[in-house]
Amino acid sequence: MIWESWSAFWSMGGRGFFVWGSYGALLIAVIAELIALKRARNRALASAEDSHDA
Amino acid sequence: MTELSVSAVTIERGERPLFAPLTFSADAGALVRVTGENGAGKTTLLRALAGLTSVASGSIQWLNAPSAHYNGAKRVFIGHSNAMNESLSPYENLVFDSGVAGNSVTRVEVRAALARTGVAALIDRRVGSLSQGQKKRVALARLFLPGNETAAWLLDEPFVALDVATQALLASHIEAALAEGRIVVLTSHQRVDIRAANAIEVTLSAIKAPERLVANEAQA
Amino acid sequence: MPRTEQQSNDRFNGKWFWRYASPAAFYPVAGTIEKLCWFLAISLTIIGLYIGFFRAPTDATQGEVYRVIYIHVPAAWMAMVIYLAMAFWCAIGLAFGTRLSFMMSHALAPTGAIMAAISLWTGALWGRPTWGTYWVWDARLTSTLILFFLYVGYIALAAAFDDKKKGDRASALIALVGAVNVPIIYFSVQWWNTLHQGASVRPGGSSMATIMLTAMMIMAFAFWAYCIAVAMNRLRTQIIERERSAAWIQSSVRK
Amino acid sequence: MSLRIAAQAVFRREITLFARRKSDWANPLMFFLIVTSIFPFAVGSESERLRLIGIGVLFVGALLAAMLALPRLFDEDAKDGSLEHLLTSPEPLAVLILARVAAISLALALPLALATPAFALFYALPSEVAGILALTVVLAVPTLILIGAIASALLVAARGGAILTAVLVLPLTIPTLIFGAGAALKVLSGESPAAELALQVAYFLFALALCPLAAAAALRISTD
Repeated sequence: MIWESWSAFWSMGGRGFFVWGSYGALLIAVIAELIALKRARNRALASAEDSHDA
Repeated sequence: MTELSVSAVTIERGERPLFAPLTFSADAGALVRVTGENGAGKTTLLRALAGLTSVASGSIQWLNAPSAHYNGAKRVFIGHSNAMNESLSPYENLVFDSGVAGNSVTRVEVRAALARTGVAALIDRRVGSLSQGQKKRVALARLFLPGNETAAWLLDEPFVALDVATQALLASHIEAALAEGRIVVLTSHQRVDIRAANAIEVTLSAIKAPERLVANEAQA
Repeated sequence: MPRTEQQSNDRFNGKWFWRYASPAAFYPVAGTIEKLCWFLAISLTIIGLYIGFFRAPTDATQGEVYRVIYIHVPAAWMAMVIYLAMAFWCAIGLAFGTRLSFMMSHALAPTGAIMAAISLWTGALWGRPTWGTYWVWDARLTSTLILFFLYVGYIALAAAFDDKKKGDRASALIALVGAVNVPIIYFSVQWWNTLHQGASVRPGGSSMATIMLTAMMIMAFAFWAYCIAVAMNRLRTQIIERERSAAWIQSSVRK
Repeated sequence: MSLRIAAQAVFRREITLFARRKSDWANPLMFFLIVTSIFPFAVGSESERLRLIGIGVLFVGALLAAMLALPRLFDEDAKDGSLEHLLTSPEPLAVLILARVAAISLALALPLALATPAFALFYALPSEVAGILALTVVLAVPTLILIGAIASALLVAARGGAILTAVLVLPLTIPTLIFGAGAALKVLSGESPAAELALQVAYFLFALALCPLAAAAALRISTD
C-alpha cells in the first residue's frame, strides 16, 4: 500500500478533482452506455413481438 | 432490336420486397403494360428496367447484358417528374439531355423532336412558365431526339396531364414505335387504346406483410 | 416467414467463411464473445486499477495526476482503433454486400464516439494541472476532436435515412472517406501545430516506470474487452431489430 | 468524343444556370461580405488585432460561403428529376460529376477570390497577403466543392441535408484550411509560403482524383 490513509488516496496529492473527475466521467459514460444498450434491446424485443402479432 | 428478359426479379425497398419474383420476356416490337395496385412497385420496376434501381435478386437483361450496363441497348425513361430544369428552356433542357447521353444535337433536330409532340413553338420559353400538359409534352419530345432512334421506351404514366387529343397522338406514336420493332414498357391508370400485335401484361401484386408471398404470373 | 434465413443460406452456402456472415449464424457467437469479453473487461479493470493505484508509485514530475493515463491513453487508442475497425467493416460491406458488416460498423460507432469523448475529457482534466489550461491545440488532442466529428457525422448520416439499407451503404462510404482522410488530417494538424507552438507534452511521457506501463497496458486490454462486449451487445440488438420478422428470431424471442 | 460532348453538356448547363440565376453566385458573395464585416464588431477595430484574425476570418468566410452552393450540386436535380439524365448516361458518372464540380467551382471560386483582396482591406492586411489569400481561396473552394460533392450526393436521399452537409464536409476541409491560411500567415510574417502552397495543391489534386469517384458511388447508393 503506497497510500498513508484513505483520505490521502482520495485527495490524490491535491489533484483529486482532476483524477476523480476523469474516472467519474468514464463511469458515467459507461453506465449511460449500458442503460442505452438495455433500453435498445428491450425496444428491439418489443418490436419483434409486435411484428409477430401483426 | 432490343430484347428484354426479366427473370425472377425482386426489388426491395427498406429491406422489404415490393412484389413477388417477376419473370417475363419481351421481343422486339412488344408492348409491355405494367399494372398493379398503388405501392406494388410499378415505378420502381420501370426504374430498374432503366438501370436506375438495382434488383435484390434475379436479373434484368437488355440484349443479354445486365440492366446497369449501357451496351447500346438504349432506352429512354420518362418518369412522373418531367426531369427538366425549370429555369432553362425546352431547347436547353433537350440539348442537355442528349448531350449527357453523348449525342450532340442541332437546334433543327430539337425543334423537329418538339414538333412531334406539338410544342415546337415553345422551344425558347422557360420550362417554369409552361403548363403541366406542355411540360409533359416537352418531356415526351425526348423520345424523338437523335440517338434515340432504336431506344426502348420506358414510360411511367405518360398520359397523365395530357388532353384527349394529345393522348391519342401519343398512342399513335407508341404504335409507330412498336411497328419499328421497339419495346415499349408502360404503366398507366388510364386505359388508352394502343393497337399492338404483341402485347404483354405484367401484373404486380404488392407484398404488404412478409408472410404474404404470392407468386406473380406474367401473362403473355 | 423465414425469408432472410433462407436467403442468407442460399447466398452463403459453400464457402465456410461466409457462414458467419449471416446474422442468424453469428447471433449466438456474438453472445458468447460478449460474455467472455465482459468477464475479461471486469477482471482486467480490477487488476489494472489495483496495480495503477495501489502498486504504481507517484510520478516524480507529475505527481498523482498522471494516474489519468490509465484511462486516457486506452480511450484515445480505442477511439482510433474502433474507427479503423469501422472502416474495415464498411469496406467489407460495400465490397461483398454482407449486411452483418454494416451492422458491425453501426455497433462500433457509438462506442468509438464515447471513447473519443472520454479521451478529450480526460485529456482536458489532465492538461489543467500540467499545462495550466484545460485545452491546448495539441496535435493529438486536436486530431481526436476531429475524429469525434467524424464519428458524429457517421452516426448522424446513418440515422438520416429512412431506408436502412441505403443508410448502411451511405454511412459506410462516408466512413471510408473519413478513414482515407484521417492520416492526412493528422499530418496537417501536426504541421499546423509545430508551426504555432513547440512540441507537446503528453501524459506519461517516454520515461514511464515499468509498473505504470504495465497498469496502462492491462487497462488497454480491459478497454478492448469492454468495447468488444458492448459492440457485440449492440450488434445482437440490431440483429433482433432488423430480422424481427424472421422465424429464428421469433422462436428465440418467445421461448 | 461522346464523353467530351457529355462533359461539355453538363458544364454548359451549369454555366447557363449561373448566368440566368445570378443569385446562385451573388448570394454566397453577399454572405461572404456580411460574415467578414461583422467580425470587427465582436473583436474590436484596432488594426493590429484585425490583422491577426483577418486571414482566418476571410478564409473561413470564403469556405462557408462556398458551402452555400452545395445544394446546387444534386439537390435541385433530384427534386425535378433531371438527375436521371446523369444516372442513365452511358458515360462515366464520375466524369460528369467532375464537369459539374468544375462549373460550380468556376462560378463560385472566381467571385469569392476576386472579393477576397477587397475584403482584406477591412482587416488592414498588406496587399501581398491579400494576393496570396485570393490564390489560396481559388484552390480551397474547388477542394471544398469536391468533398462536398460526396456529402451532397449521399444526402440526396436523406433527411436534414443542410446541417448534416456541414457536419460531414467541414472536418474534411481542415487540411486545406491549415495549408491555405498557413500560406497567407507565412507571407504576413515575411516568409516564403512555398511549402504550404505545395501542400494545398497536393490536397486539391488528391481530392480531384478521388472525390468524383466517391461522389459517383455515393450518388448510385442514394438514388438506388
